[in-house]
Amino acid sequence: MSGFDKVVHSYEEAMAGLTDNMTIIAGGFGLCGIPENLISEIKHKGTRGLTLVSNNCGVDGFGLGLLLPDRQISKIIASYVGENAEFERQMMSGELSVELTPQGTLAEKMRAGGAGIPAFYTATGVGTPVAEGKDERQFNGRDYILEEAIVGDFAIVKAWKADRYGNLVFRKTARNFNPLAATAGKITVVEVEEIVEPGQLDPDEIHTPGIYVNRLIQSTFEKRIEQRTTRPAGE
Amino acid sequence: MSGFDKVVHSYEEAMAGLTDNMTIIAGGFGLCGIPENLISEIKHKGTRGLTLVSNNCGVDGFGLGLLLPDRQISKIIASYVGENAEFERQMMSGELSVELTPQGTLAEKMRAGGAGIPAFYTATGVGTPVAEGKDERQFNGRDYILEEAIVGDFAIVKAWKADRYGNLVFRKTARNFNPLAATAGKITVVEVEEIVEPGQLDPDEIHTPGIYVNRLIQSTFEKRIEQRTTRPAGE
Amino acid sequence: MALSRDQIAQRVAQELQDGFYVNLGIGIPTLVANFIPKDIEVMLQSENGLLGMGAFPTEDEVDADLINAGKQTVTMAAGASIFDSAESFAMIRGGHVDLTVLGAFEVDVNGNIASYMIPGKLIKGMGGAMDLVAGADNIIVTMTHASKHGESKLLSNCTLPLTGKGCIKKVLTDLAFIEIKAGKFHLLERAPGVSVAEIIELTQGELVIEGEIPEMKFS
Amino acid sequence: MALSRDQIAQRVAQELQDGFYVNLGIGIPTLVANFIPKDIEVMLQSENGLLGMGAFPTEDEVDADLINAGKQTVTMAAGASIFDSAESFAMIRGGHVDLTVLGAFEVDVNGNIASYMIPGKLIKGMGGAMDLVAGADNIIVTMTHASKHGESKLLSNCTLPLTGKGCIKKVLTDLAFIEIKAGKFHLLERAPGVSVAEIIELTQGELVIEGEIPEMKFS
Repeated sequence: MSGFDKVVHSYEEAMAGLTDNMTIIAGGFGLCGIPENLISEIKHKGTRGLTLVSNNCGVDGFGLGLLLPDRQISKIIASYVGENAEFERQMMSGELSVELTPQGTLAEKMRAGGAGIPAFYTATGVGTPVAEGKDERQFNGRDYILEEAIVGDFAIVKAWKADRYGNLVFRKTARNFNPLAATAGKITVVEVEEIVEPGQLDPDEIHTPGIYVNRLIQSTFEKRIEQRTTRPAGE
Repeated sequence: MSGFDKVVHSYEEAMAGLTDNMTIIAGGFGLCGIPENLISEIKHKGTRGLTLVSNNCGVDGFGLGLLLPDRQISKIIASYVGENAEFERQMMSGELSVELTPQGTLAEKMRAGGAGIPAFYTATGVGTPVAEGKDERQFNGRDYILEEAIVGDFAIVKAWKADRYGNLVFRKTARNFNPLAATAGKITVVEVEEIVEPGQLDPDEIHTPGIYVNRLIQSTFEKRIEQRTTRPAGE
Repeated sequence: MALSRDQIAQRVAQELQDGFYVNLGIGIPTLVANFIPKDIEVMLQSENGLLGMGAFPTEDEVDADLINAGKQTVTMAAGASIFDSAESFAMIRGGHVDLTVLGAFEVDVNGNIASYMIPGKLIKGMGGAMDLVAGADNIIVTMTHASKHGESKLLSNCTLPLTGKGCIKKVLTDLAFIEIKAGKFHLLERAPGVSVAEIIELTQGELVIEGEIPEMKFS
Repeated sequence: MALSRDQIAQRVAQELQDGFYVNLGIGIPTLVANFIPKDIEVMLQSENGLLGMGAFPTEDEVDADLINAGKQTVTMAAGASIFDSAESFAMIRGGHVDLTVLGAFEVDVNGNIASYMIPGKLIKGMGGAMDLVAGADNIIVTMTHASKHGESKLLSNCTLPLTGKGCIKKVLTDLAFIEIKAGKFHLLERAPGVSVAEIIELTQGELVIEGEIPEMKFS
């Protein structure tokens, strides 16, 4: 088989090499576009002392929330948390360290990590608790703070379709942080709903080129909805 | 018509408001994906003292090279130039100021300009003439230089397809700097081969969201090839 | 009388212009979408990566892969586009969004805003709010003028941790529409039936009253 | 005898591994694509926004919208992807490319490289070369060992403006395959029929010769 074939056939293989105290960058927004099964595998492995980088931390019993009961996460870098009781308990008791990061800064830190940009300036957070301890500097008369890139030992990503070479296509708002996470892992593991042969995806429509992807696994997803909101039919 | 309809019907309208001494960011790599007709309109307008930001500067008599004979460009920020004789003459004589910028840094400067990032660090250019006068700083034991964002008074862009709202799709390597230029213009003008109605482009396949586009015009393109290189059929 | 949540949203909607790209925060700002004037079009940006948010889906249309920043299921309008979170905040931080509407706990005369944290009580995080207030030129903050206990939320100095510094110019409360400039609040409009005296009473930061203050109009 | 351009390319191709993403510069590096061993696959990255560059097109296949970084018309291989220039250099700068091959005017014992400018003579610009040398861990520089006038291009200090500082570890010339470490050149292989003495003669920077130096092998 080609050296570009990224497909693995078990979750054990997908997360091989993950050890205690590593940093994991995870795609997903709320429960949308999260790598459900890769998270379950981490729970199953029982890896501990993890630093998690993710916009949110799941809910009780689903998504990254699964890693809370066994206290596998020691630190989380996120923009919005606390959608679950166990998270709040661990945060308040100091068992879990939380580094709140503005959502746009978090996305840009991941992109920078993947793109070889060690740091960038942003106006986001100037004059707020986020600016504490960070370099401040003016450009064109406005204040900005310096934010550093994030790189993960692993990145865990959920895509819609992929070819065997790891070229990825995302679906609707399940894209969110996934393409950024994909670039920023030393080992990037992707789970998808469908794997096709190289050449079957239009090169113009690939969201993440396979060069960022190390391992690829096909699976099924529960896709739990946090806020099912509907309008009556016929309106 | 909707306030989101970006379509204009003449090149005069497309480049209205461009005046002497403005900065223009242009998409294109070599002669591939260049906004041919917008450049011709600038020649026709006779606007002078322009600062051009573009990876290259066309060739004699085509692309941005068209703006050289009447000395409309006073400064160019580019990564690779001198594919034409008139350019070299003006550069050597000092009529034309040239700021050579590494290609990746140039692309990132445009992206940063559009993304509200005033400056970023990169290892590109450390210890070279590019680093002169720039802040240097270490991250994780490696040296980096600080590069500032670029914003243009105008950005001129060539896309393949667009809907009336300015959502853009690019074709093959004619994409290059175009999506970045599109984000970094105070006024972004785009010329395309085909305009469709909103809703006809798949939202997942749009390369540049219409929020970055101010004016849109449909046209035809010569698409001159710089290095026509072929292999015999049947090989 | 104080405005209802819907009336606050309705007054904000009067600030919309045809062709505006708008980001609406969670809570009252979300309601603004229900009051977009019929004769104009606006496009709603959802910071999780959607420009051109449509109505909520019918039961049949529900798609777990299509949500808004409040994690609600939504649909896409014609001309919508999808992008990743870095691109979404490039739009926001780069100042490409025409109007941002968001809630707050406190605003002060220097345009500071506190909206994301009450130490010891509420520490869920700022989400995209810090990027939104830093990136936008045109922001309207919606909130009640005072707490349930009658404590003003329009202060001379914010007491809670800031979401952004010096970035708020317009505040719409249940009592008043207020502009912030040169370190002072300026009363622009009052809610129907609410007196200037009531507003002064519930505004802790310096409030400038110039001339006759008109009532808000709802058509 | 000194290697031909094709032989230099052929020797470089021996360094390719199955599954490598490779960026080949203009000139001799481009020729490497002609010598990829049959039993492995590599993907060629072209910094204008293409990963998975294919063969040159037939006359019928020529597409003005599909070129490589040398502005030549090309095709796409199965599994290719297209992206913008910022993404392309994110790949390069972020160290995702496995091997970069590019030409140079001079290289020195400290791993410095000069390849883009000869003051007063050639000022066409660095294109993507500065990003490539700064971003890659694994770089092979290909060039002739000395100028036509017999002046060494392997120096103790580069004399021309640098493209990158301390980033080159391997150089393949028409005479020798050389590694750079700890401020010295180390001779790894010599071209068939070229003596160590000839190489020493044409290498201005300090050159370490350890043990028997094997000839390059071409199968």
